[in-house]
Amino acid sequence: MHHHLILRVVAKLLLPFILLYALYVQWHGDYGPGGGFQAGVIFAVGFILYALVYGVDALVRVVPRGVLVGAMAVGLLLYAGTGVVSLFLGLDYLDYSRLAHDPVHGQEWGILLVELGVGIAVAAAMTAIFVAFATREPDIDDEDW
Amino acid sequence: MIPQAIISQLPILQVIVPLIAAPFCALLGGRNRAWALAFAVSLVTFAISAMLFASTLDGTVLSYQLGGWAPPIGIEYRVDALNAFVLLIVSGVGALTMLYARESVAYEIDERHHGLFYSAFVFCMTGLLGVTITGDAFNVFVFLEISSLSTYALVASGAKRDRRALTAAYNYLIMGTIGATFFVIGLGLLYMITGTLNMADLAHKLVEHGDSRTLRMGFAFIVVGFGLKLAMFPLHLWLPNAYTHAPSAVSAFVSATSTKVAVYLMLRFLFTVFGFSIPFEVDVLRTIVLPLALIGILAGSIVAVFQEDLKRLLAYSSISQIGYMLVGITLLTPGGLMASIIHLFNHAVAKAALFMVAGAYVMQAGTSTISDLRGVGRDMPFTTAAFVVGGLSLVGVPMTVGFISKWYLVQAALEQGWWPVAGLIVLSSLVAFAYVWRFVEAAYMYPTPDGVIRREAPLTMLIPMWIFAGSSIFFGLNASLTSAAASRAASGLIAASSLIWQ
Amino acid sequence: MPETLPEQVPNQLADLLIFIGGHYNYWMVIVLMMIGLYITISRGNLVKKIVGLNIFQTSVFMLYISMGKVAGGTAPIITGNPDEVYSNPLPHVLILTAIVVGISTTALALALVVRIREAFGTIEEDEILTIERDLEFPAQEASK
Amino acid sequence: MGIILVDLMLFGFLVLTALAIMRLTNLFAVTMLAGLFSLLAAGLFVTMDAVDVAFTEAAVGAGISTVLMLSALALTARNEKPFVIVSRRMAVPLICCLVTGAALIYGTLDMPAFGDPDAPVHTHVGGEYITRVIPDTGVPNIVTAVLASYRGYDTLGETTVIFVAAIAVLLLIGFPRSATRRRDEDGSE
Amino acid sequence: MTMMLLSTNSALFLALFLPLSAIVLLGALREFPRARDVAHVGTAVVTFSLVLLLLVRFLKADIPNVFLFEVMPGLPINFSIEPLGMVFALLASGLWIFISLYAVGYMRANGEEHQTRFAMFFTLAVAAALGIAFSANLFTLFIYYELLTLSTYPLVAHKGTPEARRGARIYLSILLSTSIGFFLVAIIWTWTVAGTLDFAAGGILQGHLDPGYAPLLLALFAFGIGKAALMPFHRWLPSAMVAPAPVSALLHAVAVVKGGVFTLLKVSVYIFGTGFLSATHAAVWLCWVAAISIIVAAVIAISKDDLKARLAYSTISQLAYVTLGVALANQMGMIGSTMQIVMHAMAKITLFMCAGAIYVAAHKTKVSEMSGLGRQMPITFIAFFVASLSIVGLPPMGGAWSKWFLLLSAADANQIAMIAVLGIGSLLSIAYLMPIPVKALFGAVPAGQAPSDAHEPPLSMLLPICATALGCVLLFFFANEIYGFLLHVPLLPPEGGLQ
Repeated sequence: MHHHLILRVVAKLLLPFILLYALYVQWHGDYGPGGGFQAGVIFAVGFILYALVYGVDALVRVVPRGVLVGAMAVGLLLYAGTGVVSLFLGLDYLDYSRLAHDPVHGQEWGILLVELGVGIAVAAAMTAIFVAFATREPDIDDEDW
Repeated sequence: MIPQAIISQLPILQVIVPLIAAPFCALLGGRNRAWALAFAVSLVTFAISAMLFASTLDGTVLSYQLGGWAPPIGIEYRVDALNAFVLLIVSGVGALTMLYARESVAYEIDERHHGLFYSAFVFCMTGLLGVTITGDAFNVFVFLEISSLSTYALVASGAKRDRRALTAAYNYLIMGTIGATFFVIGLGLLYMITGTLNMADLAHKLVEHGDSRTLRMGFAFIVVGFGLKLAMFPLHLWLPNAYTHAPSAVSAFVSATSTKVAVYLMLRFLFTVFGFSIPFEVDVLRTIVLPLALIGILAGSIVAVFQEDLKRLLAYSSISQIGYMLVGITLLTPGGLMASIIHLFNHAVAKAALFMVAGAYVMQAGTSTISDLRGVGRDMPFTTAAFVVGGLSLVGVPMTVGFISKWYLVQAALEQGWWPVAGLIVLSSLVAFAYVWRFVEAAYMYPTPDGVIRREAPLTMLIPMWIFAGSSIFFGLNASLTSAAASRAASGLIAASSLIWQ
Repeated sequence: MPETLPEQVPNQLADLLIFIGGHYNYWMVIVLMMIGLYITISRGNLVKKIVGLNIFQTSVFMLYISMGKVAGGTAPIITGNPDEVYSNPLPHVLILTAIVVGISTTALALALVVRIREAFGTIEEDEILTIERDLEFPAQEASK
Repeated sequence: MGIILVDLMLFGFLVLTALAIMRLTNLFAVTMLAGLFSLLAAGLFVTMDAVDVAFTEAAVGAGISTVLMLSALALTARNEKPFVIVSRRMAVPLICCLVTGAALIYGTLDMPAFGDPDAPVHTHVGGEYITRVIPDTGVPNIVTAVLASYRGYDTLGETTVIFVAAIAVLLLIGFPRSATRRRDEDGSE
Repeated sequence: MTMMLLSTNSALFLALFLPLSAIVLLGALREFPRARDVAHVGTAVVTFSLVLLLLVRFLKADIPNVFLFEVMPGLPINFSIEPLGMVFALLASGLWIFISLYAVGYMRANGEEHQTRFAMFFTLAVAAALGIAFSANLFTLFIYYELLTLSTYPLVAHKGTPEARRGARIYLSILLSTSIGFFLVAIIWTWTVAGTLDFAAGGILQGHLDPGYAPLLLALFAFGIGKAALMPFHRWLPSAMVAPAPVSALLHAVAVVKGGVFTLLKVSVYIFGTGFLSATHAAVWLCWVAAISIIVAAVIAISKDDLKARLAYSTISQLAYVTLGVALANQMGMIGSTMQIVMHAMAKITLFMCAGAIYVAAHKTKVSEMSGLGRQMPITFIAFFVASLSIVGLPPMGGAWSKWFLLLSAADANQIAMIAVLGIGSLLSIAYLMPIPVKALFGAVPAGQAPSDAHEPPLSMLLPICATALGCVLLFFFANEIYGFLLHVPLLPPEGGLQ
């Protein structure tokens, strides 16, 4: 993988923009197309691009498997936990009305939080799935290819 | 004793407790930690469903609005006698198989996989509970997929023992996904003509809508979709391999719960959602589902007689037992429905016990092939005795819960004057006896092969299997609780539909 | 009313055209669905089956999205213009969920295929079946 | 009319792509065409105002799904075995599909027309979301609001599904193959 | 005397559950064969005395009622006593004493394995028979009926050889398939039609069942109660001949076939009602089926050389007498049938114990090999002779009376053909039974066969044989008491209709 110089440079240049775009999609989901899921996928694509260019091992060094599983769990629990917070606020599950001083703002906050949860979970899960495939050694003869 | 605030939140806690615990199982890893958490959570879940069951037994219907949005805008959880009963079955089987899983999984799964395995296990339970409790048709799909995806993974993790688990899981995945997609198509058609996804609202709107070709096809697709999930003959092809090659604890759990939940969904949609407002529904049930169910009953039993592998034998028997439930449904009488619901319980309890026994053999004798298990009754007396009890319940011998359900079923068929159906049910019981007895005879009446040493299963496996076997007997002797629950559920279903039944 | 009779034929034709115009896109979707389903159940290659399943599911998504469309509507993002007609957002939400479920299924299926390839050395259904049959009846294998 | 033409063209391409996928045996090409299929579908979604869905379909179908497919192909095989025409293998699936398709077309006959603003879909729950989303939540993207709030529980389920998928994939292929096997391979080299 | 303090209900409860709890005791005494055997016989004695106590109370019109619990709404597990059940219970528990004593001797003399398992299931089988006797409704009876089937399976398959397994498999499959396939359907049908399954005087079906369906329902019962061994569902009985002799005695005399015909009797008296049966002529066809069974089974018996097989077919033939009595559907028929159950039980248990004794002492199973054997073991063969006479129906043996009442019944019912059948049946029974003891006692040892050194069996086997042989004679003299007792069987509904 060391001979694709242009690829490496371009990738390095693109990577921040991809991640930035992912963040934009994440936070702008309230106003335009996009949201946690799309952002998560784009974020994962960023990682995958990194892995394709620099090798999976490099990616695993940056985000080890344990971290990925942890991040997945954090994302999911952020979502589920928001609901639990509503329970403790005396409301039904996932009712965001009391997350802020008035119900409408509470909804906005709630949506933001759960979208963030989705984003983290999806980005981590997609990356984890990709890593699982990519680190599996091919058990395939060259003639097959 | 328990604050009212918690009581009113029970429906959501039922699902959310295992859902939140499952990721922690994945993080904990290591054998005992993940197991301990999973077991603890399953006990809590069982306690919750017991409370739900107790509070709905008198006919109360609990409604819970997720996100505080009133249905049909938001998603609703709706618990009545029927699904509280199913919840109780799912969580009860879940808790006991979790106890059983400790030794069995330690034997059948690599230790480094345990965290993920138990996580998937708890997710599977979460999905089934979520499907059962929800009152929103699309939410059914989402949670169905949670349970299905985790089931595929669980089945595939039997590959350590036999690589055929992989292909079994793959085929299950393909058929299961097609089934789920059919359901989505059917639901789409319903949505198109009603504009709602809430089951109660759907029922209401469908009555307003009247008959149409779109509705008919929506019905057909949903039935086929659930038919795939519940392994209705001839859509059962995924089942035998999946149950045979899955790890034992998974076989026990999945066989006892997932097809039952699919049967529940079938009931829910047939009665609550469609409610027999169009004659097409009755026609389909009577002319297509009933014959298929009858063929399934007989074919499943007969094929089971010729199986060499105990787990595969049990799997084919499941296909046949599912047929009984379907027959009970197609009778469209309170008696028939009651028979179906009791049989659902009976089969869950008996099959869980039987698959647990098979798993104990796999662990202690290293095989589930019948001919290799000769004389096992003397080496593992308690395990094998549990098999005898579960097997007799499957046959429907008196003093087992299987007898109760067959009694109601035959009675319901006779009330309708369906003599041939009653005859077939009885006949297939006899075939069931043949396959059960084939193993019992091998276990007791043949000498142990030379050089085979088998020890009795450990206590953590014996206890759950005997709780199931014991409840097979207990509820066979005293059917008042199950009868009451089933009759309450059946009358609820009939009342919700526009079936006119004298 | 005999006067109206001659006009009925063009009326029927117009109705038919309107009907076709209002339904053709369901039919196209159905054609796509069936191609997907056919690939899934007829092909023996395990990867191809998954692709077929994807096509099948994607076509179902189109069915849902078709329902949500309102003639002359725009994307369901509030613009502030009170006269704006929006397409129905609910099918979009459902399909977003369904897409995620779809990719999850695909990922799992592919992982299974990878394992199957490692365990059986092939991803063709008929070859796997042969191997499994030999496992089931070892005697026949010996006699071969 | 113009929109119908675009629609028809997209559908035409979609059908062609699907048929090509059916015919081709090179799995690499199949994967690429599957990506193309998703892109076309995304285009179709845009014409039907489903921008969020289109975005997702493009990202997932053409992006992640293709990457995963390619990674899987790297571990399995590049070509499909040529399709052998066996009547048994042909007939049953074909009949199944024809029956299913016919049933669906039968079902469409009573459907509300495409784009009909008076269809029940628009008059019942769907329409209600549009009117109350701003007062309820203040979020202009109705899809986001429905997704994360009104039907937020479905989305929790969706997140769980993807979590389960990741868990499942890790369970299946997340760990290196057994050490013994690797040792065998090392020994043979 | 402490027993007198028991309330009647407790006595009934104990009679039902003492044997069941004794099973646990027997299992616990696995390592102590002597104590186990004592416990086995002891249980039999205690149970019999409990039943006797119940008889005494019953004669004082003290009728117990034990209600356990309700399995399904309207279907309780419920026990009571009525004259027929009393007779059967006395029979089963009384003969159990002899057979348990005999079994101990037989199992030891033969060095059989798994003696504890044997004793446990043996006790279970008798407990089930008592349950059948005391059931207060058809549902309870059915449960015990199935329990009896299942509990005797390990006994039949006791030897564990391939042929024992095969025989036991046939035994089990026929009994279960008839009971589930027909009997259960008949019960559910009855329940659906009548709304109750309680045994009631005069029957419960009258007025509920369309008389046109009565023959069909009766057929379901008659063939469903496979233990009654009505042709063509008799195959299980010869198949069960692989079992050890005490088990055969249990099957033929104490519990199984007797349980079958007793059930049939009870169904005809308390479910259909004798009046309903005779008025609708629903049972006429059954007379002919029974007649065919009597003749055909007897003819087959003549052709069998294996002693136990011959006895088995003899049982089929003799029990068809009971069915015939049921089918004649009058009071004499009922009385004759019940007596036939008692008389046949006493005689058949003797015959089987003799067969077992011959096997233990001389290892002979073929009739043709027994010529002259009577000189080595005279007591056994004299007992055999006495019992044979009773089966044939010659005075001064008990069997004479049952045949007599059945003849009266056939005459009552104007079934002249049946009188002929009864006569032919008896003649045939002379042909298949009498040659055995006669040749053994007076015949020559066949040429080419080494004179055997056989001698009488051990005392624990010989004593029961003598006792039951004596019983055959005694029954002749006490028949009047039984007759008087059986007149109490209520055939008509009580005044004021059904309760």
